[in-house]
Amino acid sequence: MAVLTLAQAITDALDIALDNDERVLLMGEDVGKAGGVFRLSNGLYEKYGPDRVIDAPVAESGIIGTAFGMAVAGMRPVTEIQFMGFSYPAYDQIVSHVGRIRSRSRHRFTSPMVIRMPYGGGIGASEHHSESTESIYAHTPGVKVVVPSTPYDAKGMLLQAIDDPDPVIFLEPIRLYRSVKEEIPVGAYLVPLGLARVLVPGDDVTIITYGAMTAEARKAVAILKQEGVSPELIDLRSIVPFDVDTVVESVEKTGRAVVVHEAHRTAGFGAEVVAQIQERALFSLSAPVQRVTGWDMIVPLKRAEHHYVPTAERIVAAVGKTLEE
Amino acid sequence: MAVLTLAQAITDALDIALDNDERVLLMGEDVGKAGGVFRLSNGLYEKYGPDRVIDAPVAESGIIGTAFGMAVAGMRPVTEIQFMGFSYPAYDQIVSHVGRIRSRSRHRFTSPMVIRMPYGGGIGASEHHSESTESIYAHTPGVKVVVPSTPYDAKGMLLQAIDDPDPVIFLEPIRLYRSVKEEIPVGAYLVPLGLARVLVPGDDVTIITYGAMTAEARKAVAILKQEGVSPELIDLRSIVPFDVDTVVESVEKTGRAVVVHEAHRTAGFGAEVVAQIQERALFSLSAPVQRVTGWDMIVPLKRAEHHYVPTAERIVAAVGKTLEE
Amino acid sequence: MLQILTPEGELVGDPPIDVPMTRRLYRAMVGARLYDRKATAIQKQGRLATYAPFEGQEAAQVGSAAVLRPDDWMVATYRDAAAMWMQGYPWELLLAGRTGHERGGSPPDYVNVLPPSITVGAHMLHAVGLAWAERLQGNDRIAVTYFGEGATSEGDFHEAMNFAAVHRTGTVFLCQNNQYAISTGLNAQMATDTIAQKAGAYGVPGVRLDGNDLFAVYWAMKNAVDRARGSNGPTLIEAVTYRIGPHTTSDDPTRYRTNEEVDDWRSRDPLERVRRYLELNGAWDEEWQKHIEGEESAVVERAVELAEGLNTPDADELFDSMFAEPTSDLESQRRLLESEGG
Amino acid sequence: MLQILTPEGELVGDPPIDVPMTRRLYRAMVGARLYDRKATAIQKQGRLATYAPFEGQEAAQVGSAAVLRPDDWMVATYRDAAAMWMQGYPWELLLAGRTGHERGGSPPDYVNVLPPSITVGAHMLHAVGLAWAERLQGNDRIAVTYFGEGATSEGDFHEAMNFAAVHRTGTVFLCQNNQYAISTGLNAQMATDTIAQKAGAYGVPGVRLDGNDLFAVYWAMKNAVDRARGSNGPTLIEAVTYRIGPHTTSDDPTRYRTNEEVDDWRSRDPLERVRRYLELNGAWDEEWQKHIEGEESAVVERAVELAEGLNTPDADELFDSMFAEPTSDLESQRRLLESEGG
Ligand SMILES: Cc1ncc(C[n+]2csc(CCOP(=O)(O)OP(=O)(O)O)c2C)c(N)n1
Ligand SMILES: Cc1ncc(C[n+]2csc(CCOP(=O)(O)OP(=O)(O)O)c2C)c(N)n1
Ligand SMILES: [Mg+2]
Ligand SMILES: [Mg+2]
Repeated sequence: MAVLTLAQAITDALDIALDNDERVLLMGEDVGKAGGVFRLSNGLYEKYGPDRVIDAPVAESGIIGTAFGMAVAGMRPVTEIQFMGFSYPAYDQIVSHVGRIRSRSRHRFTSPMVIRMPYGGGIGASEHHSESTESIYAHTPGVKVVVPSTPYDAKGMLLQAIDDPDPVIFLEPIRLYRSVKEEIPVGAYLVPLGLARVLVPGDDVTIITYGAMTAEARKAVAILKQEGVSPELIDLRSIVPFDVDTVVESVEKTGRAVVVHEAHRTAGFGAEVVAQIQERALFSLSAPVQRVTGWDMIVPLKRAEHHYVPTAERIVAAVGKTLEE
Repeated sequence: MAVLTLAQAITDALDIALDNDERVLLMGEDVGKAGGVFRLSNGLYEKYGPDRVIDAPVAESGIIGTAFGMAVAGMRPVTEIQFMGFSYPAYDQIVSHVGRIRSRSRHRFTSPMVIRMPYGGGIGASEHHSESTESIYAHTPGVKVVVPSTPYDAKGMLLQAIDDPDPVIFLEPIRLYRSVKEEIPVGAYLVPLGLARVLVPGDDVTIITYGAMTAEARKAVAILKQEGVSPELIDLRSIVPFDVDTVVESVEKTGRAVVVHEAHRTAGFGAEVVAQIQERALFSLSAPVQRVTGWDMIVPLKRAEHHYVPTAERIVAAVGKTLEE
Repeated sequence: MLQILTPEGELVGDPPIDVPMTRRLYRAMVGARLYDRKATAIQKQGRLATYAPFEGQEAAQVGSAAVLRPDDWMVATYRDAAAMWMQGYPWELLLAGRTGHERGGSPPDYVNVLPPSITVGAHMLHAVGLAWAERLQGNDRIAVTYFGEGATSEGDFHEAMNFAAVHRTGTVFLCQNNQYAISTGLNAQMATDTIAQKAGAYGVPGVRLDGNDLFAVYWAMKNAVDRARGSNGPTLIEAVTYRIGPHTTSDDPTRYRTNEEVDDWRSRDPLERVRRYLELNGAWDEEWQKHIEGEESAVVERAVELAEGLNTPDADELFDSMFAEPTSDLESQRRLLESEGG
Repeated sequence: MLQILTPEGELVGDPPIDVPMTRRLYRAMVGARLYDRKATAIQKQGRLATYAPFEGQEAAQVGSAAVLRPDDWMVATYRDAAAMWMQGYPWELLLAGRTGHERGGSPPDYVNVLPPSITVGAHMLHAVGLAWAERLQGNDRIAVTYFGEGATSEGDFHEAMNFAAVHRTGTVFLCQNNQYAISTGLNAQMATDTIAQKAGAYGVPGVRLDGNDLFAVYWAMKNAVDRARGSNGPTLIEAVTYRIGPHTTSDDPTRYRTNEEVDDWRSRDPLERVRRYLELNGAWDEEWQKHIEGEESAVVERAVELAEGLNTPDADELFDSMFAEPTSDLESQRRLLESEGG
């Protein structure tokens, strides 16, 4: 066991994957010599060489399109998009090719590849550096979309994503890279994709979130407990596939739910969660499910970002609304 | 008054806009000499010349990015993306620039432009030609997203979109281009964006849809009426902004709702509609809101498309479920 | 512009292949044309969705594909059926796709040809990745990508050329400059005189040649493939040709080009010049022509039968095709479809 | 590679501007460097978010922007503060953006400079549209876009060059080849020796010059701007230069380049060579240097004050900034935020 941050856990997973499987390679802008803008591939270029840790030209479509070809020909590329906000030039490759080839070729060709993207706000970054648009990827057939929130999950899920026979978009909460630490096993282990996890068990209300917002939700849980409320906190970990069973089971118990994400509100993944809760558990609901989200606006820059990114206070207020009824 | 198809109504609107406002121009692949792959700009190249009806190179990012610059400098470009499935190479321009410039420059620069996209399936088209991914645009701050379903609305909404001080994504249901006809006024008139319309009033269940699916929904309404059910049918016409008031008013009356779209299910706009219904009218609901949607799969080609695109039968079945409770 | 065989069937350079091989490729071009015309005909009868004919481009496709090794990769477009067929993609699967059947996207296991790309541009990057991966795995398989001159306007062309150049991938970029992208002519597409010169922006060799000349195509492709297989990096080939038919069966080319122009190009027909050459060399007669047309026609007819005979996919095939194992999301959607009687 | 003024301050060609004008531009470069160092310094104190310094690139930016008419359009990047300032974008707004304030994106009405582009590549297309629209409106305003050599790898560079070439828009593409895209050097970015040669892929003139030479930059830019204003189409300029500092204040350049390399480029400093030239011409002395440094410093100090003094935007400013009129969606979200006590 070793105590690692979420960032270190990812580095560890990359290292293990490169070591264990010759088909694995990393490609992205500045992932090589510089070790990635977040230093997540630190040391790997030196260890595995420029054929396996590839500093790509500044061309996201090029990175994903080329990696796609590599995956079809038998490699297991792990690509890094520097920030989620720079994934859009590659969007066409993801929608039109990465997510499609298995279906359009009826399993004859496949593209097992991982697309890593640091995502999310709350750190006062520059424009385009705080995006959380996972729902556009959730709406893209043929790709899985996962978001770890702990070092343990980050490592195990990344190794699982690399092993997955299908493409996986692997979102990394920037805000948690170095703010969470835990003891995790040395060496390879897998965490299955597609299963939510109950982080905090409780009885009165279900708080459903994922990624960086687990941190705010945990704070909200602490406040609520002090107020005598017993919330159950669920970390989805994966939005595609979406583990609706775990969510519904909880809501059937609590009768109340709040979904939290920092993504824009309209057509954000929270809407999907709400829609499925009401499809499966309408008559268990004692109050409307609340969504605590970012707004339909450009993520504000540092000085005004606090108006946008959900806070523990806003979560507590939303829980309050569900308890009013 | 003149009897026009939806396609002709769009041509008429383009002609009027070009005629009335020198700032208006059309740009897209094959919109000039060929008059567009659907012939919607037929005759306009001859009438307004190559400076105002522009055959662009095959480069969607180029079209949107250039038009964006034109809009900032005072023009009113109306761009055509040949099919929605080819809009993705331009996605970055739309998310990162078109929808952002007003906010990031605090109103100093704006990009009033229209992005027309034929969309949707049901006509047995080639791969990528049947896409209905409006929810990714609905999730994009700073752009409006509208979808007419009648010739009258198509003309009035397109003229309104061209007049709008902000960018508008104008989705055109391919399936309805020539299958619907109605008498509409000659000359300019405007239909405001952002207002839903009750197509059929009723009492028992609310069917909410937009675009091409209004046709299937109308068929479902006819079947249901024969069965003695009185459905209310709402055409959203605009998904951003979303006229939740009209929807909620109806659901409060009927207590039951079915949302229909041909887009993929997960994180489709239907989820947003359901989420907002339950936020505003949970206690009016006698049954879970049902979604009748396309699936999380590549839109199948001609021979299997019927398994994907919602049909009147599936809508009727979903209404049946809401009535069971 | 490189030419070896004139429209009159006369040599103005050394033929890169011998007469028996020329006969084989001539026969392939005849077969391809028969396929193309048959597909156009049955589309008119409503038996195919839109079809994109390649008539006039047979030399560019057959002559280039003939250079490949059977296990080389090919990533081509909706208009490249002849090239794909040369590389082992059966006519029936190419047709199946056009009838609206996904099984058309699934060539036999030993055929390293991706299903035809419908999106313009994006697929060129795939050929870069394919060739790169082969080299990383110690194989000398190369990858060729086919595309039109219109596709060079897409950003992905640029990114593909650049990635290939920087990493010296064994990729051949074969552009069929057939003068039009749907209705859009060269002047509205680009401001250069040639496509080949675009290679200079990447430090890649560019070659421009008469794309209706089987020998010129073969010769240039051979050099490019050898370069690629020898790990010497990519080449851009511009095969100057013409699409005799409409863009697709939904297109009306009279809106943007004249009959004279079409006739002029017809006189440069890629099949006819090889026929004349063979005839001049005593390697063609009418009887043989009838014989090969008969045999190739039969192959095409059989392909039509096979394509049309495919079972319509059921819903399960669709749900099962998305991932190695359907996700829980898809499983619940499958159940929902059943419950809706769909 | 075009050069007019050597690093030693000696002329090897005709200076395109006279001594008084050279003094003005020298002073601007001094001001820009003071700004750049100040911004770097206050970023270290946590008063700015990350900052992308441009030290070493002053001649490329100041020399090119100096050619523009005040109403010309400029579309530049996070590293082009000096160019933007030359075109009228106040230091305080450039800084405001870096403090994390959107009002930094809103230059005065008469300044036709878009807020700095953070995305790499996309903005070049905007400069094509801007120039094109001006011509359509009968104006002779042109548009210049600034970008790095890394940005040429993006597909949008290609699409922008092509659109500009086909429609002969009055766009000047000014590439500062500063050798690195973050940590990525030229060899990993492209396989060509120059950026300028990429122009040939579009039928556009390309010029390569010593970007640390104010005169060479001015001269080439003047030709390009004249061409653009005369409706003769776009030009690609490659200004070969070097980023002396880190990519941004979060970068550690020792990971990918040597100190020797940096020192070598320092010896080709763009300011020093103009200073020597002026001195050789009796147009520089220490006193004047102190004087201009004093005045320019004061301007920068005042800009810092103004930027830091801006009120933090309230939530209403955010909701009100998205559309001309907030949509019903945004209005209900505004109410929701209030109800959540946010
Ligand atoms: C990304 C994308 N944009 C637009 C289209 C629509 N489209 C299909 S073919 C075509 C023209 C392509 O021309 P070219 O590359 O010259 O190939 P050709 O059809 O002449 O063989 C266009 C614009 C598409 N399929 N994909
Ligand atoms: C589309 C996009 N991809 C990636 C990034 C991250 N990024 C910021 S600057 C940069 C390097 C750009 O290099 P260059 O164009 O040479 O400009 P320079 O920074 O050297 O001035 C990268 C990759 C970005 N901002 N936008
Ligand atoms: Mg073509
Ligand atoms: Mg650079």
